[in-house]
Amino acid sequence: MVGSPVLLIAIPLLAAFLIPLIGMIWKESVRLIPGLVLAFMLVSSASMLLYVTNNSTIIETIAGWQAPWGINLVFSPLTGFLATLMIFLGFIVWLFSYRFKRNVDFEPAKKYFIFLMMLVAGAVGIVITGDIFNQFVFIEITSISAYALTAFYTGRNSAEASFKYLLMGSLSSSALLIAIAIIYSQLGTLNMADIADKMYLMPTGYKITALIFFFMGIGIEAEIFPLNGWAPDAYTEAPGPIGAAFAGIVVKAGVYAMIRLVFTLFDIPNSMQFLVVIGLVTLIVAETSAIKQDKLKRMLAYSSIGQMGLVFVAFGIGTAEGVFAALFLMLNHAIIKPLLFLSGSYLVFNSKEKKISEVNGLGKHMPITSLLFALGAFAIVGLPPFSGFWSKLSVLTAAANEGMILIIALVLIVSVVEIVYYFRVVNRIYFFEKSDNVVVQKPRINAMIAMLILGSIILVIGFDPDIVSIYLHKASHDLMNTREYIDNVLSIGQSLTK
Amino acid sequence: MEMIYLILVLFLGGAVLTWLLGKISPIIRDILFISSVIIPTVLFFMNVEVGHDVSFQVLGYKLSWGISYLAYLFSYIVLGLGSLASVYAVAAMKGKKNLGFFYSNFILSIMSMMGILLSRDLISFFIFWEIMTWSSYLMVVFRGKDVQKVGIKYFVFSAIGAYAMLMAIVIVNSLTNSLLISDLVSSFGSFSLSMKWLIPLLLLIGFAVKSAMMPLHVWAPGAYSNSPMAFTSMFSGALSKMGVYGMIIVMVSLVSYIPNGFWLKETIAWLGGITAVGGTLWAVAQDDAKKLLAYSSVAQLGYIIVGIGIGTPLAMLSALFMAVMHAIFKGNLFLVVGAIERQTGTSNLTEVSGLIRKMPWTFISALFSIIALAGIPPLGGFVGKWMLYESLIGSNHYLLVIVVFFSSTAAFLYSYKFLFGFFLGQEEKEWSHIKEAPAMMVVPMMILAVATFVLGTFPGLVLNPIDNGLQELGFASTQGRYWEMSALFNEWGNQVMLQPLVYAIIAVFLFFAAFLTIKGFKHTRYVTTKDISSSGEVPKEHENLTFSQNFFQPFLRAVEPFMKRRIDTYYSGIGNGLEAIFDFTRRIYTGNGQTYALYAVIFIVVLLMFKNALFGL
Amino acid sequence: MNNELYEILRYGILGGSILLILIGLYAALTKRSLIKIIIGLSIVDGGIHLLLIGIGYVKNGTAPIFSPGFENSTANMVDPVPQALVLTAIVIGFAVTAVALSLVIRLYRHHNTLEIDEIKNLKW
Amino acid sequence: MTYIILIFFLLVLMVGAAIYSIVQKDLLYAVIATGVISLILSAIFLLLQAPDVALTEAAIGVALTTIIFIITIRNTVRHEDDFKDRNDLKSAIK
Amino acid sequence: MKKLIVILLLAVTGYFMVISFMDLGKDGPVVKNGVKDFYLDKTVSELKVANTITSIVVNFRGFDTLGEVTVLFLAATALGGILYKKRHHVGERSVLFPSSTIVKAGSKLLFPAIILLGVYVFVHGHLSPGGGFQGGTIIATGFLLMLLAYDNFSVSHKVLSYIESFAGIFFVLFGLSGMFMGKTFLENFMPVGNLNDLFSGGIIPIIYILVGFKVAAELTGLIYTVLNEKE
Repeated sequence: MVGSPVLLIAIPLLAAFLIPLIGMIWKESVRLIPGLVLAFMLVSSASMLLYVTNNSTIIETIAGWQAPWGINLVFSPLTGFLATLMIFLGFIVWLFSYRFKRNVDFEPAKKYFIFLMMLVAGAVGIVITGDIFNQFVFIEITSISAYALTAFYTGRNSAEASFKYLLMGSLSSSALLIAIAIIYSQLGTLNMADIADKMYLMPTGYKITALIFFFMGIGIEAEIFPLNGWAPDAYTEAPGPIGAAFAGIVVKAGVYAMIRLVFTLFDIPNSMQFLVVIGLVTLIVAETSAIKQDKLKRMLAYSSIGQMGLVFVAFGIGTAEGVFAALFLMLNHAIIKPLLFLSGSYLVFNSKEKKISEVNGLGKHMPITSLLFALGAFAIVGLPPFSGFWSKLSVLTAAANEGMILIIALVLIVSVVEIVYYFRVVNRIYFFEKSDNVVVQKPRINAMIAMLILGSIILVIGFDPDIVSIYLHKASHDLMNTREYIDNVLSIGQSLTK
Repeated sequence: MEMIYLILVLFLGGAVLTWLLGKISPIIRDILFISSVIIPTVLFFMNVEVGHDVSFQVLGYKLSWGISYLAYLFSYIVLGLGSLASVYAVAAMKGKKNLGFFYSNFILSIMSMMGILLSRDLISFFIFWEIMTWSSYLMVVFRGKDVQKVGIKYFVFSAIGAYAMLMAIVIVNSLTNSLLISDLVSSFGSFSLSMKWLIPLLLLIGFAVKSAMMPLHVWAPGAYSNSPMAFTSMFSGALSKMGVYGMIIVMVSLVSYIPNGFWLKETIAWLGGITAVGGTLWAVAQDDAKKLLAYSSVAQLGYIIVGIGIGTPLAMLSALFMAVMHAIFKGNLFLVVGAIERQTGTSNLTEVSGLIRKMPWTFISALFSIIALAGIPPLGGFVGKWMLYESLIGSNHYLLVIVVFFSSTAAFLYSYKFLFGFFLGQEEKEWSHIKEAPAMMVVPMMILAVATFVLGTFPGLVLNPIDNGLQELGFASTQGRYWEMSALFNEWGNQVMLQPLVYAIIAVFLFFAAFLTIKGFKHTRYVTTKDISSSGEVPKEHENLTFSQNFFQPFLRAVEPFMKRRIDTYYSGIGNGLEAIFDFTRRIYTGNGQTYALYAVIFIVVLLMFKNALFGL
Repeated sequence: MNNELYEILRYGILGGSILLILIGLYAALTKRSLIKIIIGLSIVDGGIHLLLIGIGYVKNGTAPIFSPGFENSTANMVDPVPQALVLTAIVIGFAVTAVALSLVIRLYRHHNTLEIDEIKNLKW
Repeated sequence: MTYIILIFFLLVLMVGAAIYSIVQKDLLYAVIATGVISLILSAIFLLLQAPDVALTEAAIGVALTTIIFIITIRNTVRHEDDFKDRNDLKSAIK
Repeated sequence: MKKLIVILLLAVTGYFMVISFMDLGKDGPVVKNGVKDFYLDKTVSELKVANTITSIVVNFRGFDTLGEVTVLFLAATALGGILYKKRHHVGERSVLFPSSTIVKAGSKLLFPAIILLGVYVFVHGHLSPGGGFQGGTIIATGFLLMLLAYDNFSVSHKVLSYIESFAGIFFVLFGLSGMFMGKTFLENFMPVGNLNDLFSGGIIPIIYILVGFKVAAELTGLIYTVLNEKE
């Protein structure tokens, strides 16, 4: 064994409890320790990912009880891939936000970094846990961190955004609890593999009711259409790096939870069509809402929601190819959207309203940041030779192979809308005159490094997509083979007899 | 390393280095720029041979690069015009800001066009197509003028076209499980009827946008006139030919195999005809030389599309010949306008006049290009047009002949206006300090001017490669060369030259030129526009009395009813309407947290009802 | 307790929990005061906790605690798992409520009102 | 039998308290009614053989949640319909 | 209007919920021997813990509990962050309402008893109803009572934070030490003793006591933060 998945959760928790203590003695530690923890997690998770890609899935039991009885952590190619991605982004966001704003007091800074770390840990927990109630607990950890981070600035609107998020989050946790109650009352178990194993025993009515409540509960985290009203507000009002973390980490965890339900837990074929429909509606509504935005981060938020819609469409195709495409899309979105948020947050750094019109002409004054923003915009609308193109191509190929021509057409039409609003911003950055009252903020060196890392990944994947495709193929294989997942988890203990 | 890789890498590396190292000093930048265009060009013509393909895999898609005869023909246009325009650009753009960015984009667009020509599969074709689109987009917005309108319009239309192509590509992939163009062509016959229509149509939309076919041409005038002229010559000359290139492949290799596909061909031909007429009329109405040339490009591309649409070997021959010629003379004309704009600061025909004595070399190259454009022998434009008429009549498209003939006659109007407006007429005082453009600009223009003459005189130089390309596409040659079928070569010329005709015309031409020059020197009295005193009204200082003012007013009044309905306004109507709708949809997000919660409850109720409907309780 | 009585009891508990959930939702969806909305959400939470406990209940059940001498009498014990889940859920619910109320205090500080219809600076 | 009647009585009481708490305009009373709901819930949990949960619900639901609500009300407004005026809880309780 | 729509929607929801939930758990789960029987069995036979809920909360589903105390910790931290103001009036706490002498005296009398009850509850968590959460909340209510009764009663934030952090750290460390002893995270590595002894159940009572401390400290701190919020 190369590492232990439980450390991915335990170490950040330990650090979270430790930081207030050490912070009393050495103030800088509150900023440094989360970074060290995230770096440790990154190394550990990456090495485990390499291991599971070539060998078998790592399954870790907790408290010594085997699969259906105790909680277990599953580090498979799929979960490992997503966990590594999230931790990587967490690290990038940490690197970026290290001393992001200089005049922040000690207490808020401490809290910011604790919450950031717990956000990552919670999201990783959502992904690698093998137990639905445990997943619920991790969703709550992530959500509370997210509420707190959204309300981080003491401005007028951040509390409002956070409150909306919390309102929806409470509904989400209620729905999840109801769903868990139904599942438990019928199957007497909470382990995902065990549930999947016995799902055929459950009466159809209960099964679908439970799925519907799950959809609502997790849909709020995954930002599907009627449930995503909180998202633009939270993205807009949270500090810039946190918008990146939401787009790259929190949503991805929600999407994972959703697909785990649809692909593994429940054996309802119609849920695939549901994913396609809901994904398309999300995509269309969000992208069309984005076009008239006058705030930069809000526009990015809508775009992010739209991309999640596309991810759901890709998952809804239901073939291994579709899953591959969806995961590729998630990967690319998790790299590109944070880059946009991070560079965007420097573009509107000193502005109060964060309006798009305030980025006019900044291309000359902050060349690298602007260039990275433009790179992100080019990549996210799917222009070759950047990474976004390959994922869009795989989605379309997968859809075409299933004969979903109408869906391809819709997705492409929406892409044109996307092009319009992204290019309007890029044009503003480069070809407009800067207004005099905009104060330019040079990025700090660590922020620059963080953005450059993301930018170079876009280029590398763009020129050679095959360096990630092996992980994606393994992961999609992992998601498609429900039986293998069940056997992997349950084989270490004996399955409960029926 | 494979030569093809090396060429593309050299282009790409050149683009990056020009940008990065260009910040050090302008000289390094200029040298890097020119050498990274010229060196791969030389390497290409020395080393790349037709029929040698390389292939590799990306993400499970098999990609293949190599060059065909047809593509080789187009690579003459791209690399030839590219090299000349790059030399021109160094002189023309001197002293402008952000030149590193401009140059690297220039190289990128040349690279992408070469990539398109080198692609033997649809994915890499699309990739290079998109790179071409965004690099040319960056050129359109380079001067920062009207970027939100013109630039976005260009990109949106390009994206619509590109996405139509992409859709066709993924459908092809799902049907044939391969992306090689050769596989598409070979298995096209086995597709279902709907797919046989859908795939060529989608591909044609993509190509039609780039080749500015009506009704997808609306981006072209703005985009052509907004980018720096050194690039516009590439844009109009070479970049739009990529659409033509794709269109030829689709029309010949795919559309021919559609049952009842001739309807599509007819439609395309007629759309081409309408494009030609519309472009010409609009060009006549323009006062800005850039806009005039832009509309003229649209019109000329219309002729080419007519030829492609007719689809007989002779028509194809004429279309390809016109494509080459158009690249040369239109590329040159844009360079001329660039030179004039650089020297005088304006490109408006009503403001500048009488430059013939100030910029004689520019005038001569403009004259050659205009003559070629108007289709007067012995310059190149004539051969293409002749063959077009011949093929139209040969395939019984008499109505289309009339349309094309009308438009090419009307083309005289704007040709004349262009030449007259800039070079002839009175010399204004304010232009008295104007000097000839620097040699680095004049030489490329003169080379192109000579090229129009050479190709007009020796059309075989181009017709032979064209013939190779056509044979490769499947027009199996039975009796030697196709172009020998043309009366032009049967009756009056041998196989390479149009000797007697040509010599006669050259003699007449030279004689008249000499005569006019000598006569002109003797009797000319130089006056300015303000130097008139008819009916006792002395014109005011700022009154614009240039001849080019309201040049063809009677004619325009006659055709006004046709020109009133601009397609552009429909498109902007659609755009504005959509934005209004989108503005409405975002009101779903009311901002009230409670409403969002209500949505969640509605969501669950709807799903529960669905569940009841689908599965029972 | 015989079977009919047990049925009635179960229906009562489930019905009560559903009523509680609906009442809470009604408050959360219609009341304009932020505090009322949060009250509604905590009532919903209570209903769900009752639902979970109700699911775990068995006829004539005893608490899942072994007293000395009765170590082997697991037959009639109520299901301990939902109880453990509810234990967790209560604490989490409290945590969320506390965060929500602190947000209410902050909103009041900025907006000087608790009306949810007026707190929509962020929209569209 | 008494057991069931007791539970039903508590359930009815609980639903009544819930309705009261959402109808009542005075937020203080509404909050206290919420506390009452928790108290009754805790009793029902006890009757349903869940002593641990009952204990937790009693401590958290009745005491802590209620007090946090009351503090919030004191910091904001007391009446549901008057959104603007800051009331004075001290004088109300006296 | 809005109310009508909501009532209609809720009526539909209620209808569906009634028809879907009414038979929930009617005949028990479709799967007869779920995890519950295993838990009931192993609690006595292997863990030697009398209270099954304790064994589930601390051992079988101990990871949930770790997450749960984290949620509380985060909520307490978040509260401080959300209500954070630059200038703090330390030691100046607003009075909820002035309390009479009877209340003050009664509180003083009750306080030790409540604390004692709380400690009892979480120390005997593995034997009788109750445990860390319950005991912790009871202790917090005791502090709450004192805070309400006495204007000048104050709790040191530092001490609370020490307790909180150390309890959390030891919780995780206990879990990890299971791993270092060649077992799994949070697995029992101590002798289990006899059923119904105070010292039984291996690490379960220890962890539950830690949870008790942590919950008590967090809840007290949380209340204290909110109480300190000046109008």
